[in-house]
Amino acid sequence: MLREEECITLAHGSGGQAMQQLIEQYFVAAFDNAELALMEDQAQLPLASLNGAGDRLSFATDSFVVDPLEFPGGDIGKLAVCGTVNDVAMAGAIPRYLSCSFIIEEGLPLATLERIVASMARTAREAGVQIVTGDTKVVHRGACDKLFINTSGIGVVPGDRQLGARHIQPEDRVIVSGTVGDHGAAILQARGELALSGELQSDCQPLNGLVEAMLAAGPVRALRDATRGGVAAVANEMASVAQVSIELEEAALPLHPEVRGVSEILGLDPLLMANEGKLIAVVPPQHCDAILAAMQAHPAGREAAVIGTVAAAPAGQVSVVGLFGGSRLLPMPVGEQLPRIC
Amino acid sequence: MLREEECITLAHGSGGQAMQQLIEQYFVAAFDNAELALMEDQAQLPLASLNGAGDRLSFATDSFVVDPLEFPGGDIGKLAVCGTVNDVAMAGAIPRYLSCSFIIEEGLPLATLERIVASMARTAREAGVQIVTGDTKVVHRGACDKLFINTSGIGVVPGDRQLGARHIQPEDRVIVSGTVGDHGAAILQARGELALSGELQSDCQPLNGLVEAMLAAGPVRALRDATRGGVAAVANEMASVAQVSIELEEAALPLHPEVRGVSEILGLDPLLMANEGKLIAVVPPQHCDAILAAMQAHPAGREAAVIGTVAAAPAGQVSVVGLFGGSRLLPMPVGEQLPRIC
Amino acid sequence: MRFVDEFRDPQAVKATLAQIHQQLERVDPARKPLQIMEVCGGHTHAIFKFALGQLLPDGIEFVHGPGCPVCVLPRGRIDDAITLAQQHDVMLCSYGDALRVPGDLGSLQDAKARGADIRVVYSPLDALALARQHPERQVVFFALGFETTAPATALTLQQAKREGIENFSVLCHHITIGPPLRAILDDPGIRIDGFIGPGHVSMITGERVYDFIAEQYNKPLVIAGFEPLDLLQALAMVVAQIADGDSRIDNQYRRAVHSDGNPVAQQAMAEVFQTAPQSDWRGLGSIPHSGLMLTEAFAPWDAERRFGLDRRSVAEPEGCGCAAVLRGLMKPNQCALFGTACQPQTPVGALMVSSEGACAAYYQYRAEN
Amino acid sequence: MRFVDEFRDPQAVKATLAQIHQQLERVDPARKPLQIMEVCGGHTHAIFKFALGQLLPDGIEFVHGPGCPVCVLPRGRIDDAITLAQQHDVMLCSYGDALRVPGDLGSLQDAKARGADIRVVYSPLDALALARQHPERQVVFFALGFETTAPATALTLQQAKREGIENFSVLCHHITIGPPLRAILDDPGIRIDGFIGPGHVSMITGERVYDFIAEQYNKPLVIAGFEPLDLLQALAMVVAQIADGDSRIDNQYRRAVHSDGNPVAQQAMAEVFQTAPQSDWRGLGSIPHSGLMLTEAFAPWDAERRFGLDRRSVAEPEGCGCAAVLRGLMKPNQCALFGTACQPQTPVGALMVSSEGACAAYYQYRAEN
Amino acid sequence: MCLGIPAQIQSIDDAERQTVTVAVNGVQRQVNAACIWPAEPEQLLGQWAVIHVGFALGLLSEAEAEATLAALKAVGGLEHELADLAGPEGTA
Amino acid sequence: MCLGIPAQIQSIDDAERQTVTVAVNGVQRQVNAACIWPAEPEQLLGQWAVIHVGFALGLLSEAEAEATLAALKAVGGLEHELADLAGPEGTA
Ligand code: SF4
Ligand code: SF4
Ligand SMILES: [Mg+2]
Ligand SMILES: [Mg+2]
Ligand SMILES: [Mg+2]
Ligand SMILES: [Mg+2]
Ligand SMILES: [Mg+2]
Ligand SMILES: [Mg+2]
Ligand SMILES: [Mg+2]
Ligand SMILES: [Mg+2]
Ligand SMILES: [Mg+2]
Ligand SMILES: [Mg+2]
Repeated sequence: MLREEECITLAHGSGGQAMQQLIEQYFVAAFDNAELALMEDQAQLPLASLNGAGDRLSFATDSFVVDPLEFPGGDIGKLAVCGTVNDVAMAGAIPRYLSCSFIIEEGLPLATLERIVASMARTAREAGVQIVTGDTKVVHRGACDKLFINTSGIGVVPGDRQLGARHIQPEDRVIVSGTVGDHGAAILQARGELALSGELQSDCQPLNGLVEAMLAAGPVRALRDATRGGVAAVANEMASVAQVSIELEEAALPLHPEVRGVSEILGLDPLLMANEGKLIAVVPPQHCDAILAAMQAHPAGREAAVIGTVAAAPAGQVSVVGLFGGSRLLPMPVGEQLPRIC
Repeated sequence: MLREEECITLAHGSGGQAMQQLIEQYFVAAFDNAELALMEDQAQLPLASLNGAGDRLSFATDSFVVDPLEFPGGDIGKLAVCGTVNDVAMAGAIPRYLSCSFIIEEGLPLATLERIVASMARTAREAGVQIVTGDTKVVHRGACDKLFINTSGIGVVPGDRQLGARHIQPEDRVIVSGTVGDHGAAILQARGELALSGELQSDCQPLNGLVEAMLAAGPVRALRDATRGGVAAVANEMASVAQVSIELEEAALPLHPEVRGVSEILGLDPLLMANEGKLIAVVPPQHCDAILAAMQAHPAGREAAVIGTVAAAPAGQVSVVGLFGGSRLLPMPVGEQLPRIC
Repeated sequence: MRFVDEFRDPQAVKATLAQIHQQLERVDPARKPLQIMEVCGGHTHAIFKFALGQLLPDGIEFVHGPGCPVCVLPRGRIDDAITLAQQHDVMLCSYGDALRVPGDLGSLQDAKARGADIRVVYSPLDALALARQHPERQVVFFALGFETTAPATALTLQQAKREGIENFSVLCHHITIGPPLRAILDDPGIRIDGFIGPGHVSMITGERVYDFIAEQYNKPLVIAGFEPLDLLQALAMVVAQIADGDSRIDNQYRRAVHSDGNPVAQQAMAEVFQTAPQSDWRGLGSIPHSGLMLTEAFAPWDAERRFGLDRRSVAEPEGCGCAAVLRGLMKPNQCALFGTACQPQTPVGALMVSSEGACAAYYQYRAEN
Repeated sequence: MRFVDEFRDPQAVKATLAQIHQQLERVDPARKPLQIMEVCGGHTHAIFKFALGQLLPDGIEFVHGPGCPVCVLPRGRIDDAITLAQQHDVMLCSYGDALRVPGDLGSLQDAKARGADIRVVYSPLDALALARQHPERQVVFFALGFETTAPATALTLQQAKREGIENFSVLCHHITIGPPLRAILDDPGIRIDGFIGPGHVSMITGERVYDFIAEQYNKPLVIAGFEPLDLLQALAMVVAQIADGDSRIDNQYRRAVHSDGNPVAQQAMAEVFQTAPQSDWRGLGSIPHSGLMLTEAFAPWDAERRFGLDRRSVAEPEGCGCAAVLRGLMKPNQCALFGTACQPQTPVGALMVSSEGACAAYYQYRAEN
Repeated sequence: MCLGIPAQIQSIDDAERQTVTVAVNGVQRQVNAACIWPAEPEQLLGQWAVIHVGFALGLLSEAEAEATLAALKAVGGLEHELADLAGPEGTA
Repeated sequence: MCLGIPAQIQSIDDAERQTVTVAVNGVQRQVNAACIWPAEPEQLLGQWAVIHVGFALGLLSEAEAEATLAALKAVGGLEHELADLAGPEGTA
């Protein structure tokens, strides 16, 4: 019995040599940009280039705690880049810079970390953002679940773009950019606890390219990526902020067959399941067709569909019209969805 | 036996109603600013006001995992605000905006969270920054150690300020802003595992005010807050980046008597112990007195002292001159310091 | 999905609704609106999910029955489970449905947040697997459900016994569907014209367990599947019987339900369970012979005996209208707590917990009410 | 700090250095440079920390002795501790010093990162407290150290026995200072002119354990405290003896060391420990009667017996120069691995682990060499 | 109550423990098939069963399903079809 | 080896377990004082002891410390002082 594969020890988080080497050999090498290479505790970013592109910053943060770390269609690193890029992009902003902060449980194999960092670097390139500053903490075994990643992001919003739920109007249309629930269902499968297996992949992807394509096709009132709480949470937040009613159509919802399978087996509602590469757009009715066409022409929006309409009242309420024309309320989700027997 | 005190459950992290209420009642209420109140997934910050103050952004991130969450002199929330404010300030930047991301273990008492959030709000006010966007994750019991906080920060650097370890020159002076090792020693005591007790307080405090006072008194080459790895890590990073030699003087080091007590009992070196409200400044020799005087006139720098000098060679090396004139190397720390018997 | 999508065809739905209208016209107007109890929470759920209530003629009203095991779970039983988890340091496993049900000591989810080791499983076999994986721990499966779910517990216990897994036991709260129906029919305040019978319970029990309804109480019952067309077709069949003055046990769900039920499952249940003298039901009180307990042969796997558990019996919370709603005496939104003190996020009664609970369904789907 | 700062007075340091010079002048030039072995790692540490080597005349050289328990810890013993933690699922407690020492199976810190339950304690009493707190776990204290540390283990074991704490045991690697000194003195390749004796060991043992050095090997030894003035004064005393042709056991550290040592500690050790026939030393091989094992009365608390541990005996890694450095035959920086393969971050030999190890000290304080 | 899902049996996994793998829309799970175990386990392959909490509780009859659907399609004034279906003498 | 720290005894905590609280520069810890336990525990108050791994292993003698310091201060050519100190007949 000899030493097993190399892994993270507390030394890698102690602020000393081991940490410096980890940062240099893994992070600086993979993320590869001049600011990060300076190894200061912060990055300096010229305002001039931001001024050229818009008049506001968009600033977002998210921590990622997904289990398992790697799953079909992605990993926590890809998720961490996409998640913040998407939150920034939902303002109509052009994402530019990310920070990246790791909390690592001692014992994490270095090979796992290396794969995840490579995946972050690849996704950042794909999304056109730079990871310019970071942080690493290592905690005792049992003090975190393998690896958590926080990313925060800065983008710049062109002056003519004013997006936000508060701009939503009656008669607007609600568009989803593709099948819903893929990430949530893929994670349930990947976790293995429920012993389900299949081919399902997480939809984890950056959406800033899609947003640019949409904004080129027409004006958009509001965008939200439908992450935790799924479409139900986003629609309720929008209805609540804008004080409008949103009516979704069950039959219009794009659904991957396996997501339906997982939902049926466990008694879950795909409208409440998480997505990591899908957005909900609310657009003026006269621009709906053009924007939908632009979405369907983009790789990240091929299965985009109009799934609902905005009405003035009852304010703050979301409902779903069923197959046979009756409608039910879709309230803000309560707690996490648990597998049901009844 | 009735229900114990209210605590965080997984529902608070599920993207649904419970989470919305948590955010509204705790975070939005305490951090109290218009951007956060919009409840979008990102904040929008006008570039105009940043342009007025400088020509670069400073962007920093840190995750905080301290145990215990509350300790003499601070708590994880105060630490999270100070840590990122200080990293931003070390660029000579004026810190403006923070993001704030919580990873919470299910079961954390809501009262604890409330105290910590209030402490963050108070510290942010003291430091003159706004917490404009955030994120909340709740993980299963055992998947994190009570509470982790990430903050990322944006500041603006006035055009005439160019700070960085690469600007350090031979003959420059090294200043520390006060007693070293207070935070590390206070945490060791607070943790209770080593059964030490005393009156020691963490030095946790925002340093941006001190930095402004220093920069008003004279030019500064480089600043670093001496957090993990302590003075030893910062001095080594600086010597390595600037390819100079740094010589510190043991006798000049400001040391709280209890920090010395803890260090002696456990066989630790205060030069390697963490600080959370102390900076190391490297300044040109001719401005040293003025800057030191300005520091000592500021509440955060009353015990500031010149502790070393920069020389051209041997490049990348830090040494400490002992009591009797002999000198020893102070290498980059290796791993975390452990209590010793020999 | 095979066996699902075919039973959602909108054309056929229209035709079947027309059929219901026709049958209803044959019914004596003095009897209307007809009160039809769908026994099973799965049916309640489907009625709301597909907004079937909005499609039905005024002359028919659904009364939501006691057939959701989570909704009839008494508060004391939740407390028993929490006590096991907290005081006896066991790994307590149960179905996701059970986690948010409030007892006097809070819910299992609250107990988990306070540190108890509580796991959600999809199957009792998953709990048994946890016992195999953690031989140093006591693993207790909190078993609940009607005859559909009881065979799974029985087969799992047989496997535990065969393999000699000693750190596994069951906190048994299985119940049977006949006794509460009889209790409801015996209640003089209640008027029910017919029943939609539970499809999956019947798959195990067969049809004969309902004979007393037709024979002693002269009410029709039609066993139904869970898709919209199943329900509507069964409803048409019930109304046709009422119009004809019949009271038979019919089976609309023939693709799954054999008239004799499932003999293997019945055999396993007979070996593992015996009828308990009394069982508590939320809203219905204590009903004799309405629940199952382990036989002597399985006593070593009985968590109550293993841990010397004293069953808690606790009163319903003040103002709680579950008892009246479960008997069909009150609509959920007539409960004083509905939508105020009692909401899905802070349920007072169990009917607000499960999405099959009448109150949760009313709350979630209140657009139509 | 009382009893510390007084012994760092720069004026007195200067005067004592002058004193050493004077004494040294009286020594026969053919014998210079004198080789003085500081036995104790604590002295090695102080010599480097205060850069005393830089202050001394050329005619004196320090040879760093075997008195750092971590430095002489054999690789196999680390493997034994790892085996206990990994294969017997115990909670293994030890001093922080032990965590980074490499064995064949890696270090305890590596094992911890891979999932073993390894805790750093400040005192063996803290390990006993963990055993009280976790009655369901086996808690093993990995005891190491010379006579200074052994009484702490002995008193802790007496307390465990008194309180009947059965889930506590000790993996004992206590060693004694006399035998390795004799082994070094017996080595024909070694020339040492005098010794600085270990202050804290002597506080327990008293002075008489060193008599054989003066009587059989005709070398002077002066027991010294750990502050710069203590060391320099003791050095002056050693050089004075050499100049005078004397060989006595002297005591510079009278404020702490009584000539008879500490009788309570000696009594506790006598009750709990007996001399082991053989013990392994890193760099010095196996030395008879150089270590301690538990007496029969404490056999139930002996982790080796409790877990049926087979001691591992493993060879030193290739190229490792620890043996030669420990005998004073080689300076650390003459080892082929020094500063390349062997660094504080990736120690090959134990002398690179503890900050008292000669190699770590050379590496850390290399400015002066 | 009693979420029961139609799933198709894809493989016989362990004849002793009577486990099979079933699939719902491409999602697979191993379930216990004791309640539907025939003399020749291979007969199960391709058949559909109702799955509940990890157990296959009953087989689904395609013939009965088709009969039910046929009756549904025939409705629209054809009252006798309903009566046919409702008779106590089923083919189940 | 054997990090031993001078600490002052501040209180007698448990006469049966022979524990006392000591302080080093204001930092306190409870230690076992079995090795220095006198007939009258109160005699320990205010005394200084060498602390090692949670045990007080020996008392520090102020008189001896002063003698040593006096000898150190006297050096500077006064060879006899050294010889005085080195004699086998100590006062310890
Ligand atoms: S609203 Fe709540 S308390 Fe009232 S009947 Fe429904 S579940 Fe029971
Ligand atoms: S350099 Fe390493 S291997 Fe060589 S003697 Fe020193 S500790 Fe041993
Ligand atoms: Mg965000
Ligand atoms: Mg997000
Ligand atoms: Mg978002
Ligand atoms: Mg950092
Ligand atoms: Mg873990
Ligand atoms: Mg930072
Ligand atoms: Mg920082
Ligand atoms: Mg910093
Ligand atoms: Mg977020
Ligand atoms: Mg924890």
